[in-house]
Amino acid sequence: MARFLDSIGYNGWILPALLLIPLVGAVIMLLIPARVSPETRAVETPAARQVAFLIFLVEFIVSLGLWWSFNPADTGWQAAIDLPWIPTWGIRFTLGIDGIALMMVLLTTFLMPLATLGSFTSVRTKVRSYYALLLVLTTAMLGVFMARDLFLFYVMWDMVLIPMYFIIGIWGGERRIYASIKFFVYTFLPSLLMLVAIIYLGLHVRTAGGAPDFSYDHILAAGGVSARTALWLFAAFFVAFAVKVPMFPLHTWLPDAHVEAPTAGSVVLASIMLKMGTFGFLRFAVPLFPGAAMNDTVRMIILLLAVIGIIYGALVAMVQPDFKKLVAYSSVSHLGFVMLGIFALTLQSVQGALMVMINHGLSTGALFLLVGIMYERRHTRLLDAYGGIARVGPMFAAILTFVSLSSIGLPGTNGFVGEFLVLIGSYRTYPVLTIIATLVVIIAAVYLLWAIQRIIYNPLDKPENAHFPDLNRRELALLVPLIAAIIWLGVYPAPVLRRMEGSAQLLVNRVQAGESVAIAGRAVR
Amino acid sequence: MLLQTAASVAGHTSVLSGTIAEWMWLLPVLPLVGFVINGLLSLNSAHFGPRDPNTPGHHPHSEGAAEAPAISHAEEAGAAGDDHHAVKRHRWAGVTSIVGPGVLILSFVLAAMIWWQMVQAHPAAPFIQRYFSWMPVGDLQIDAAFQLDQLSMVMILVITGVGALIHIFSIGYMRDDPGYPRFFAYLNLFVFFMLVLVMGANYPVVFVGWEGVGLCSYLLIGFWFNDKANADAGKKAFVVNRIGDVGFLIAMFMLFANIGALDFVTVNARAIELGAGSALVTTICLFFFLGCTGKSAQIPLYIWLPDAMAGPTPVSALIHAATMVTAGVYLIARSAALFSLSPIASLTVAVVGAVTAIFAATIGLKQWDIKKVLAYSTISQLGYMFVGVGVGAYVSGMFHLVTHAFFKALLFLGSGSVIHAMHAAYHHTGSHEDAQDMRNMGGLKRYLPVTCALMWIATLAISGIPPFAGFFSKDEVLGSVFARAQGSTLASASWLGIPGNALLYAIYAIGLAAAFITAVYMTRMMLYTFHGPVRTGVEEEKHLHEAPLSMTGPLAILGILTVLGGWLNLPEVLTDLVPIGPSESLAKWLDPVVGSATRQVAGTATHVTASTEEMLIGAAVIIAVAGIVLAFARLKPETLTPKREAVPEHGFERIVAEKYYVDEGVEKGIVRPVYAVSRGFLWRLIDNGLIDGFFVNGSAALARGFGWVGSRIQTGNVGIYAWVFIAGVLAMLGAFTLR
Amino acid sequence: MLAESLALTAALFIIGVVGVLVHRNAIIIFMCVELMLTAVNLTFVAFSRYYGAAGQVFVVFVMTVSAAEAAVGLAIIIGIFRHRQTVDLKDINLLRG
Amino acid sequence: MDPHYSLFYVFHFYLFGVIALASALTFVTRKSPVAAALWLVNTMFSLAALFVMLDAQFIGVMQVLVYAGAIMVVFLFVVMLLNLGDPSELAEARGKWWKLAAGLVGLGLLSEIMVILRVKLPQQLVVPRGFNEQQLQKLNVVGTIAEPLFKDYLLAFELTSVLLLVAIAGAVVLGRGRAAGAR
Repeated sequence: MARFLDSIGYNGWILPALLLIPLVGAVIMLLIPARVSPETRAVETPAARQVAFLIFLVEFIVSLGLWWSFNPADTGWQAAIDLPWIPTWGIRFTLGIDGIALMMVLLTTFLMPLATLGSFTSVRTKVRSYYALLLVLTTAMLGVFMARDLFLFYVMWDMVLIPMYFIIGIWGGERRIYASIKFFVYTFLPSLLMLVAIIYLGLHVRTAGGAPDFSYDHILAAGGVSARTALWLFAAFFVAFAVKVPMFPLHTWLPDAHVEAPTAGSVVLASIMLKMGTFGFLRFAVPLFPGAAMNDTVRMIILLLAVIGIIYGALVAMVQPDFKKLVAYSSVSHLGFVMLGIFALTLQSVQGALMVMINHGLSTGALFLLVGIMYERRHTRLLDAYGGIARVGPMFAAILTFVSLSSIGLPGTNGFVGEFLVLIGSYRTYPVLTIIATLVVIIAAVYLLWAIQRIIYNPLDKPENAHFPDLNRRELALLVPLIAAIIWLGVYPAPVLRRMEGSAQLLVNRVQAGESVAIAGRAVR
Repeated sequence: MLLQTAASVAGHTSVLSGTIAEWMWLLPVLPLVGFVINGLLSLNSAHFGPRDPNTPGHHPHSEGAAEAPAISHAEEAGAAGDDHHAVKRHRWAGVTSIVGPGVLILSFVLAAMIWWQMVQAHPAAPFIQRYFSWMPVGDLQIDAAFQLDQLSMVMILVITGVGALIHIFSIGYMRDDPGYPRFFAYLNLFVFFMLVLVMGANYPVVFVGWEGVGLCSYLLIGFWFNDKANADAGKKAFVVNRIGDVGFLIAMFMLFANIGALDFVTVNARAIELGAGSALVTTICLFFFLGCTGKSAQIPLYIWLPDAMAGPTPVSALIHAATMVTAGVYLIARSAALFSLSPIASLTVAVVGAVTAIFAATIGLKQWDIKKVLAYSTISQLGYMFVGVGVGAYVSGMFHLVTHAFFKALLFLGSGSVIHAMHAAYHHTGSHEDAQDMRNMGGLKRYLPVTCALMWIATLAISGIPPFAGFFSKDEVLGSVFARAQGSTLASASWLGIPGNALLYAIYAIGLAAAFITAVYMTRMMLYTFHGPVRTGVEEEKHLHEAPLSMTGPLAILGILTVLGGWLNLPEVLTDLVPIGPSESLAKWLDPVVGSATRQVAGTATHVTASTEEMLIGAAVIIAVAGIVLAFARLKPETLTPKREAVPEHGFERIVAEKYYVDEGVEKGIVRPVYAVSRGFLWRLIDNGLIDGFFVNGSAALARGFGWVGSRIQTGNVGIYAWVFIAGVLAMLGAFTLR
Repeated sequence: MLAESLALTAALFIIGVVGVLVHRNAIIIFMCVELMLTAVNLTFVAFSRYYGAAGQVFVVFVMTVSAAEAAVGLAIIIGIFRHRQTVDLKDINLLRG
Repeated sequence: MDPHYSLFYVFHFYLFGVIALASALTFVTRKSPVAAALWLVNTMFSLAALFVMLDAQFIGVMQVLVYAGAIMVVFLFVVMLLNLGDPSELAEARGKWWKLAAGLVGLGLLSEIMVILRVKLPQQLVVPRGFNEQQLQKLNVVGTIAEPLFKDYLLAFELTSVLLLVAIAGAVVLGRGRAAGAR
């Protein structure tokens, strides 16, 4: 396989291709002819969704090659490209992936077709623009994971907001306007702070020609900002990423955005966009300012927030009457694990954090798809409106149960691997916090089991549930890949772990080294 | 790294390599295959129950509602969403009846063959097979590996053997249930996870099984989910188990942080590095024990087991009596190397076991639901096992585990056939009486002679009447407690300031007392169920009948095992008197695994002298007989009234009957407050009120205010704009000029 | 002649500005704008003597743009007049939010 | 800076400058659009003359054609079209104080710019050494502009043409007024 990929120079063109395909796809979407149906006067574009699905499928298949072409032994950038973009400001169009980005990219390309398939029947208006936006969104998210130039990263980072803003605002639920504006402002303001920090770094590190230099590697190599400045810059990055993660107490945009967004929107939001935040920490905030990030006070504060988020999210999720909101709050809890893993900074915890990122993408994505399926059938997300569904929809019940179990980290599913690694790694550096965080295992069981009990168990006492249709072929086709992935990552995660290990190890070493340097510097001053 | 070396050593030099033992992976895989097949069959909604939830509830009960716990709210169960008219065999029932039990029988046969191999080979080291690397992260190397040694072999035989019998029993018992394939799917899945649990070569793999069996118990307790109570019971079981699992997890974290490995070979080899009697090893052991209390229903986490009786009776027999609940005992025996290093932890285990034993026994005295009686007796017997492993007599604990698996499975299946009969009777007459309440039974021995006889055997066994299995194992446990009271590391240790030897004597006394109470309430159960007048009702009485062979067959086999189980580990003192068989065979068998740990704990505590031992045995027997006699003397089945006109107890009796109000306490003291705080404080106040209301929307309102002020300035008159514009230019140029 | 040209430019430009400020007649204001543009052209031309012909090129562009602007602007004025029967800026405050 | 200008040249330069200023002043002070337009044309003409004197003959021609010719004519057309020619029709211009303020602002701006011209310019404006003012004349008049226009600024040029096109279209659409609005 690898030989074949080399023969076609795969690594040379794959990343730009991945960014380009969706954009081209978006144009294609808009070119699809529409006809106004005589009776309903509604604009109909029958082929649109199939075309979109096809484009996403192509994207996925093309991206799949990365799995083999990626060389785990090489901790540097892979499939890298470097083109001038705005030379006078030293901004370059540089792409590249490491083990971490690889998994994020694959996760994205894997989930997008499913998200598309999931909104086949739920999205009926402005179909073409909907999928076009999804495609643009994909490009932006992939760009975030691939960017090696801070400015390019920033552009992609904010480019993500725009399509999502429209997706929530146009195809969302009742309070979509409120939710979309809240989402946009909430996440956009901090990213402006990040822009300031990025510009500072760019001007701080100049090219030979004296132009500012936004190249990640150069900035990383240069370092040399004073401890105080580093603290401020880190703060700027931190806020931007922490909102996206979202960390307690910056999480309140999430429930609204999730609940109002259409199914695909929620899936993308939870499965991929939240990871952009944690990815930002792994790629930028922590390695660029190890001194600041690992400063005992800062670190302790962040870890405390993470642990609070873990417990808090779970407890609040427990009392949600709305299933989608419940899942949203559970995301807060899960992402807390990621933050704990990143800042505990042992190889196991970081690897675990990465696994949790992937797992949360799969499990929560599947959960949101299931919520969407429920909503399409009954037009409510309130748990109390259901009950006894298992009797009429056994397949739905089985899959919902399975996905929930993976979400609460039952061993044998992917959820366990991530949480276990995070906790076992964090215990080495922060035993007490880890023990507290471990308690969420109980609460998670409470909230999800209680939820699924109210949905699929209990008496089938509501007439409207009696004719709850079981999953159809499309929905099965949509969920089975996710389930396969969940089992695979739960039983045999070794290949994934091996691909990420190099980068994780590099990160840990780099930060520990940088930290010691910073400390030494402090001592000197 | 360590694991691989250890594995290669143990694996390649093992006498078992190259033998049929290489096929041990097939043991769990067979049930897994069964699960997949039955699971797929069960995904056929046409046979999942009625599509119309408004089925009028006047149908007679199906199995489903009838076995709901606290059947007092039969009306709800009967009201809506109930499998009434769906009482028809599942389309694929035939296939399931073959696949479900078939895989179990196959893997039992395989297990037996492997066992025979081991008997021949006498492997000194565990036989480890690494299949693939599960979680390789830096110095954390966790492999998907199975380990086969004498300890796991015993468990495997019990699980597959008893499991196979119970599967066969279920064919008859669940025959008419619309969820037939689903039932067998869950059952097979359970056996799979249970085998993973006992075969895992490192703690994480064991944990997979550990939580897996919890999941299956959750699914099976909630098997008849139409009744909310059942679903609740399942959830309760899972959550309480999870509390224990937290302990298990933390213990693993500590082990890894301090030893750097989680596989048994390495841990056992390097446990000593933790320091004998050190606080660290004690903490680790206590966290492990927390896990055990959850899984094995010990104080304080026993509360889920009685509710778990909501599941079908075969489930209660297999999961909640024979196998899953004994996982805790297995784990401690497996971690003997650790526990033997910490007298304090060991004593804690013993104390908790003893207290649980007597506590549950007293509750058992006043229960009317036949399955609840058995549930509490299970908890109490598990207490005995923990006393055994707690005092470092790991063999005795395992021994009681095995015999208990026999007679308790027998008791449960027996009660199952009773309920089956009762139920069929009520079914015919369409009565809504409680088919599990002993006050509605009585005099059943006329109609269920076989069941009655077999259950009497089991009762004698559990009460500790020789020569039945229970007698030997229970006596072994108590004897070893007594023996450890002198010269063992435990005796010299002090537990919360109490000297160890005093504590051990106390535990022994408690054990005897519990044995007495056990004899009483078991006899009570038998009397009320099978003797005295029939309280079932005149009409129903006509329809009482003995269960079919598919159910009585397994009962009979279990009965034989119950009689002969004691031969597994005859005490020397007996074999010296009458040479009826090899002595201490189980002890010899398990010696490679737990021998060193046992000696480590026992220290200089030698086996008590023959005379003392005979005295102990005598005492135990007298106690048991006294209990039975007392029960016969005091309890008058004739005076009993059926449930409907029964008067509630009062005073202390009521407290006991209400299980000391523990559940209510937990509900009011923990569950409700947590919910209240989460909803009222965290969600409404902090999340919606403070963060969202004040900060987020507050800032938005602020911005809107400024915007309003600004909008007043915008007159829309271009002239004005021009002026402002020019003024700006003027100012800027001015600044530029003055610079 | 550079300094003189610049001075003249400044003067003309300021006159244009003052005109914009003083007048309310949209058309006259437009003319003022044209005046300002032309004044700037003078600067371009003056400089182009010292720095090459590029300046003159820009004059060409400025003219084009101003022509376009005049066309559109006047069209707008006509539109407004159609609606409001006036070109008095005082009465035209569509910009008001 | 430029010593060797003939008096003749300087005289005419100033002459046209003064004319431009004067007519510009009269232009702003007119109330009637027609009058204003005509005075503006006057200014344009004199500016054209200045262009020519500054060796930008082509621009001078353009100035006459485009501004004085085309644009101002369009203005007059509009004025006639809406027949706003009569000042009485239009509301009275701004009040006295208003004008005064405008004048002051104008003076302020002017003074500032002058200061800049006097003080800042000499320092910041570096005239290339040994620059020969006549070198522009070596090239032919049109070539001087054509060369950069169609070489360096080709794209910009094309874009302006597009811009013009759009402007025309826009003007037409807007000009068609209500008829267009209805559709």
